[in-house]
Amino acid sequence: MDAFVVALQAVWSDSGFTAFTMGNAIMMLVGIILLYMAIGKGFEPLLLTPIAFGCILANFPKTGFETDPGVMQVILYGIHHEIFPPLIFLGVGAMTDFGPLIANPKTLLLGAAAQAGVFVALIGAMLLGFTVQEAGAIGIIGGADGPTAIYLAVKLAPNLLGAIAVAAYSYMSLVPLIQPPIMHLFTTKKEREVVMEQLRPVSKFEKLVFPVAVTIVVSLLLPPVTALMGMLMLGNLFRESGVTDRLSDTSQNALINIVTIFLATGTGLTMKAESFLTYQTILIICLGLVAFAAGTVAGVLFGKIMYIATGGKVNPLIGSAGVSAVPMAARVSQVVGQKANPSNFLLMHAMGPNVAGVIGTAVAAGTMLAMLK
Amino acid sequence: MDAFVVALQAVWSDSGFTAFTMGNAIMMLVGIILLYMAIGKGFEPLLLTPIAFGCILANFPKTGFETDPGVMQVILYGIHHEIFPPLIFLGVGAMTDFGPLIANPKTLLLGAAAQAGVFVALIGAMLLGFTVQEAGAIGIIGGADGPTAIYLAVKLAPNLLGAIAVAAYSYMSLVPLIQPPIMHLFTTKKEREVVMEQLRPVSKFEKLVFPVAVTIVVSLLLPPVTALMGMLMLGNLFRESGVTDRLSDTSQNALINIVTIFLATGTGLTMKAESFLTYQTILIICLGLVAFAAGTVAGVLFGKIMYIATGGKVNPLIGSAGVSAVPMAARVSQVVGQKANPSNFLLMHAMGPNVAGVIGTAVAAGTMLAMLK
Amino acid sequence: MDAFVVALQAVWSDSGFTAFTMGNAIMMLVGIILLYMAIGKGFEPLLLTPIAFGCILANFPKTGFETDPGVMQVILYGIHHEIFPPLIFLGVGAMTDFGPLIANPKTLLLGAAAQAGVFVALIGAMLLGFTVQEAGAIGIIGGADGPTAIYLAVKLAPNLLGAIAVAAYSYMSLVPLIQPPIMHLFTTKKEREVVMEQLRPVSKFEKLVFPVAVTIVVSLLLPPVTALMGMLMLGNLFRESGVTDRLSDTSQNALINIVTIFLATGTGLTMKAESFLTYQTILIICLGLVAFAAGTVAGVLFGKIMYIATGGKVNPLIGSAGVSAVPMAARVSQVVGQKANPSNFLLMHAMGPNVAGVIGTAVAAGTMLAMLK
Amino acid sequence: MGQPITTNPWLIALINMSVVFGVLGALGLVIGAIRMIDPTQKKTAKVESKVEAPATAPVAAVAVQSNDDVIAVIAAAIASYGYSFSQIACIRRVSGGEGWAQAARVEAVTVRNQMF
Amino acid sequence: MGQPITTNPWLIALINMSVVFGVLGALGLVIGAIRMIDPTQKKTAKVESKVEAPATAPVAAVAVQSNDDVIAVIAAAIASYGYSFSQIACIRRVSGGEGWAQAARVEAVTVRNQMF
Amino acid sequence: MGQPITTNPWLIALINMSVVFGVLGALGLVIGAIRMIDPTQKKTAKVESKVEAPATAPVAAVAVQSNDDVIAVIAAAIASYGYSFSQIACIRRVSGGEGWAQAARVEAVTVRNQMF
Ligand code: NA
Ligand code: NA
Ligand code: NA
Repeated sequence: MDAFVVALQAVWSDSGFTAFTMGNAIMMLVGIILLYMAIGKGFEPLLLTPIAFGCILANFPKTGFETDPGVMQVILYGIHHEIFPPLIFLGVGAMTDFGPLIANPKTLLLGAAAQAGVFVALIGAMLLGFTVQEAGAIGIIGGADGPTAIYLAVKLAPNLLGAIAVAAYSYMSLVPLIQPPIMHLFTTKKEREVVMEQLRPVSKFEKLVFPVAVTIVVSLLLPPVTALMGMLMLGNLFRESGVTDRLSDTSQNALINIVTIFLATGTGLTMKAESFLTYQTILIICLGLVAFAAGTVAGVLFGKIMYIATGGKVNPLIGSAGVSAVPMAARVSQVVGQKANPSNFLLMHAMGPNVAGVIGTAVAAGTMLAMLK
Repeated sequence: MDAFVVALQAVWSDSGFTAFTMGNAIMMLVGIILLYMAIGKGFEPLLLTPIAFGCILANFPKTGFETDPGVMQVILYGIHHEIFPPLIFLGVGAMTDFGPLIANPKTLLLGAAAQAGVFVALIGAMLLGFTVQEAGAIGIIGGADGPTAIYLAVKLAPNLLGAIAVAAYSYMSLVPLIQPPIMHLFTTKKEREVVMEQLRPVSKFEKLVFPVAVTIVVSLLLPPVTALMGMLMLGNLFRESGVTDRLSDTSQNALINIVTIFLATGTGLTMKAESFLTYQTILIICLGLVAFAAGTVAGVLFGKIMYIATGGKVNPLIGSAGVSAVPMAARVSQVVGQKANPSNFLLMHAMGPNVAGVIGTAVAAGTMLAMLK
Repeated sequence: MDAFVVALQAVWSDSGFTAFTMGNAIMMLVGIILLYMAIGKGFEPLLLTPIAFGCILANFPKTGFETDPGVMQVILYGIHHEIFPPLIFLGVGAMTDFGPLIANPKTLLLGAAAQAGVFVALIGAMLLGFTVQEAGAIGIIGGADGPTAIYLAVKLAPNLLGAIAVAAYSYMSLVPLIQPPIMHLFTTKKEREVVMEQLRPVSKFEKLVFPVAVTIVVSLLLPPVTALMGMLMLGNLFRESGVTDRLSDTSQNALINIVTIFLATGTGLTMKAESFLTYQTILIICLGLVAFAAGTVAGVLFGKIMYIATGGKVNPLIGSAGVSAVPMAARVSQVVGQKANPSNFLLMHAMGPNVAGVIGTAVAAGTMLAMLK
Repeated sequence: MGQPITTNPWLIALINMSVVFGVLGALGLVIGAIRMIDPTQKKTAKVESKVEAPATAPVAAVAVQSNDDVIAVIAAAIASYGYSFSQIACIRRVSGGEGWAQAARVEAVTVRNQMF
Repeated sequence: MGQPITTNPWLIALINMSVVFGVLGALGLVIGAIRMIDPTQKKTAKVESKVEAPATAPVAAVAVQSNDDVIAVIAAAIASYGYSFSQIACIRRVSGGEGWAQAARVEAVTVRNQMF
Repeated sequence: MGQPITTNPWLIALINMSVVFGVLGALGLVIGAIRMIDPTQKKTAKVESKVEAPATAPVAAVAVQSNDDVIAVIAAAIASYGYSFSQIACIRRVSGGEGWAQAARVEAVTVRNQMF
């Protein structure tokens, strides 16, 4: 009987309970709250569900995920070496129609303007005492592009990965709440009522040359984001070629789903209490909101400039779509525009700045990598 | 002409024929017999077909699978570092409905009781001279859960992996032959005729909280099985959330199929003549049968206890389903029950102990890892 | 303002423009031409599209694909360690019906005869100054089997991988242009008009034993191609077993598509200007054409021998299908045969030598590895 | 870790069975606790029992009189509802007034494919 | 690399915004250039405008009078054409003679799933 | 290994062709052996020739009189059997009494997709 008790005690002392900290408990609560947001509230559930579950898993003591070989170490390797974001972008490229952007290339400037949010957050972060690399990684939250944010965070500030990913995906799903008041504040009813001209049809030739040309221009100028832009545009080429449907289908289904499970679970695995439960995390959450708002403001204001410059042909509401968050931000433009004028259909026009914002954020990330790394 | 003969001889001497042993020949015969069982007899063909083919491949001399880089070395890496079983469990979780277990949590005890087979085999193995680690790995065959058996075998006794995997999957597919006589032996006709009450409906809330709660309880107590239980429950969360269908679909189709090919082929690759053709293998095959039978007996006997304790409301036949072997063991309960009483539908009631057995086996594996490693 | 200019110059000097060479520009043009061939002309688009895009990506300076960890390094690892070709063959095996070959095993000899192209190119390459290993890798282009060509090139002459892969896939898609004139030149109208006897039905037993038997014979004799032949035949077993449809489906869809993306993009990534823009590449392109033509000639001539030996029962046109290039070469036999005699249906008869050519090329590759490595 | 805590097989078995019963028993309590805190429980109990049964009914339980022709007709009708035949566990005669209750009991087992 | 070029946040922001506007502006010029060299442009402009509009029409634009019953009927009709409801952006009243033009404008957004 | 056995290209070619013919010839013998030991061969030969031909018949061989309308009707009929058009190799006139024989000969080639 003695032996039984001794052995049972040994099992207990090897259990996670003995090393469990209050921080672990809080992080599990964070994970459960994120699960509630993802499943109960529908906030980016495909990403936040595995992130939240990974966060819970990360906070069990003595699992050896980081030290022992195993599936979790393989996933963490993929996280720490930016293997997953380019593969996500392969699928995203296969899902993206750049037609509206090609039809109206001026909307590229709206996608550029909305990146201002990135740098407002960067400046704010440095003023709050973050290092320049950390500030760059935090700023990219304003780009509203999950894979790019994770890609940059891993390269510049891996210690902040969890907070940055959670902030980015949370605010991306909050776009329908964050943007409309800002859009109302900075536009007049007359501007919101503007009905835009129908987009011209885009030829298959243009859709085929576009991804190749963008890859060449961006990759030559900013080598650090070649993997990201290259995969995005390779996926788009699979989509548009018309002869590689097998590869396009797999890119936007089996492959992106598998990689999403690994990327998101792995991101959650980085959210250990000791690195996440800091004052910095709260600052990052706040700076992320600032970044989103500033990006929206900048997009709308640049939309107003285009409204004036074109003599009222451009509805400034499509500017807010420049923050990316594809396709939610474009839908917000559509909804706000239709509320002002029921016969107003901005969706396709807003898709232009929306996908331009993806490229813009990748360019911003590339520039920061060139300057800061 | 001389040069021709010399060169031809050189090709011959580099061929596998010169190093081919009687053991290799026997193992190929074993592989062919396993193929016949898998394809001709339908014994777990999804696993045994690639295991058998891997066994044949492993016994060609001079392939360099273990020493030269290549796809086989990648697969073997995944085997030797337990990368595949948790990914299999991700898909299994996405396929599993824990509803019947949640509706009738008492059946958890049946899933616990059936683990007795694990320890009967463990005791037997130690009496037969196996080390304590080997005995633990052999015992887990009685858990009737392939991925858990492979996970534990790799950690405790990698040299026995092939024999343990083959025994586990073979007996799992033999459940419809092994269990019915035992079930008849230990139950009376009156007990077998018991019609159980309809299960209560289970709310979505319960189905969502269950995987998270189980993960927390089991992982805190038994850190060594966190990867296994975590992935099982993450997959189940994908299934039940209602907002992550993409991830659930991929987990239970493309991902689990790819990983199954690698896991099973890789398991076969470990079945080299020198490690498989031993006296131990025969003992393991015998001990596996003992483990299955003992688990069934324990499950049925505990079912009888519940029959008595509930005043005849529980049909003891559902106890045998506690060995896992999802869903065959539950179907056996259904079939045997319906033979005794044609209006008896035990299937859903037997699913409770059946899925409980999966958790029970993982817990048993975790305890053994905590104690023996 | 000064600081601004200085920093901007720093960004510029870190860009790819400063290190961009004329060679890089030419290779991008090569990539664009390959894209045009793939998408505009439909030449093996599933392979040539990602190869071409990878070629473009490889020629951006300073991307660090080969030195920094990341997705491209993972892909290149898979290329340099022959991980992808066997997985492609797993899917190919699941897509291949060996029935026509089993029904008429004499066509195996046509699949053997067509390998003559491999050795004509090998001899030519050595006469032109290539090393014996390089000549072997170049010769295999004549095998008209992409994965085998890549497998052998990586093992014998990794520096020539890009040129060999491009030549192999280009000529494979040019088979309908290359073969018909040769087939007309070496056959009489009377021979082309031969209507062949209907193939006997093949039993499931034969289809199941065939892949196992071929694996054993080939792998024992030529251990270096066990990974390739084993995976091909494992995939075929998944297809024919009737009880592993899940694995067969995944092998020929999700898995092969994912691996194709990696294999082809990775092959393109090896096409850097410094290794591709050489006099050797031009020689390889020429030798590849010679190899294809010689293989076709040898196949047709051996067909004529069989025509004579069988007293006119074999149509020599099916001999050209022995070069592989499944199923294009078989279709060419069908089309040329039907032009000579509208009631002539050679397709199924030509599938025999066609799939035999796949095995023949793998055997040739294995022999070269045994002799040259 | 490294060293086994004990090598006595009987002790290992005893401790293990204790842990297994302990943990699975604890999970039983957890399930009870989940049910108690379930904010949706009240309405669920009523709504689901009304809604779910009819939902599964047309698939699982269809009144048949052991007549092959009738089964064929039903099969066609069910197929037109979008169910593949593999999803149908059985078609059987429904006696008396306990139709829905039995329907739920026979509920097609989609629980886990036959894989592991 | 290794060393940051500068750590002045204002300078970083300024340079970055310059680069972003510069690159995206350059891409705008590239798009214009692609259009100019497009050998298919002439015929495309005519053919597509005629062909594509009717193709999308039955999905996107159906005359409705703000009547739920009618919407249900239309939904069923559309479904029978093989379109899933998620592909339908909206069903709305079409006024006047500009039907096709508007139809193209509302074009169902299949652009990227709601994933990232 | 390490060292090439020979660097004489003619010798390499000769040995290789010998091995290729040798191995593929051996495989031919193996196929013959498989057929000889095939326990299912006897009945197969009879049953399959009766069963398989009709099975493929409705797809591959349908009597047509080079009439587009008739082809359309047939296409619809075939489609209703659940075959996609890509699975149909050809629709052609069947002359004389050798219908089934030819049907088997034209058998839709599902052999390997057009991938590698
Ligand atoms: Na953005
Ligand atoms: Na079990
Ligand atoms: Na070949």
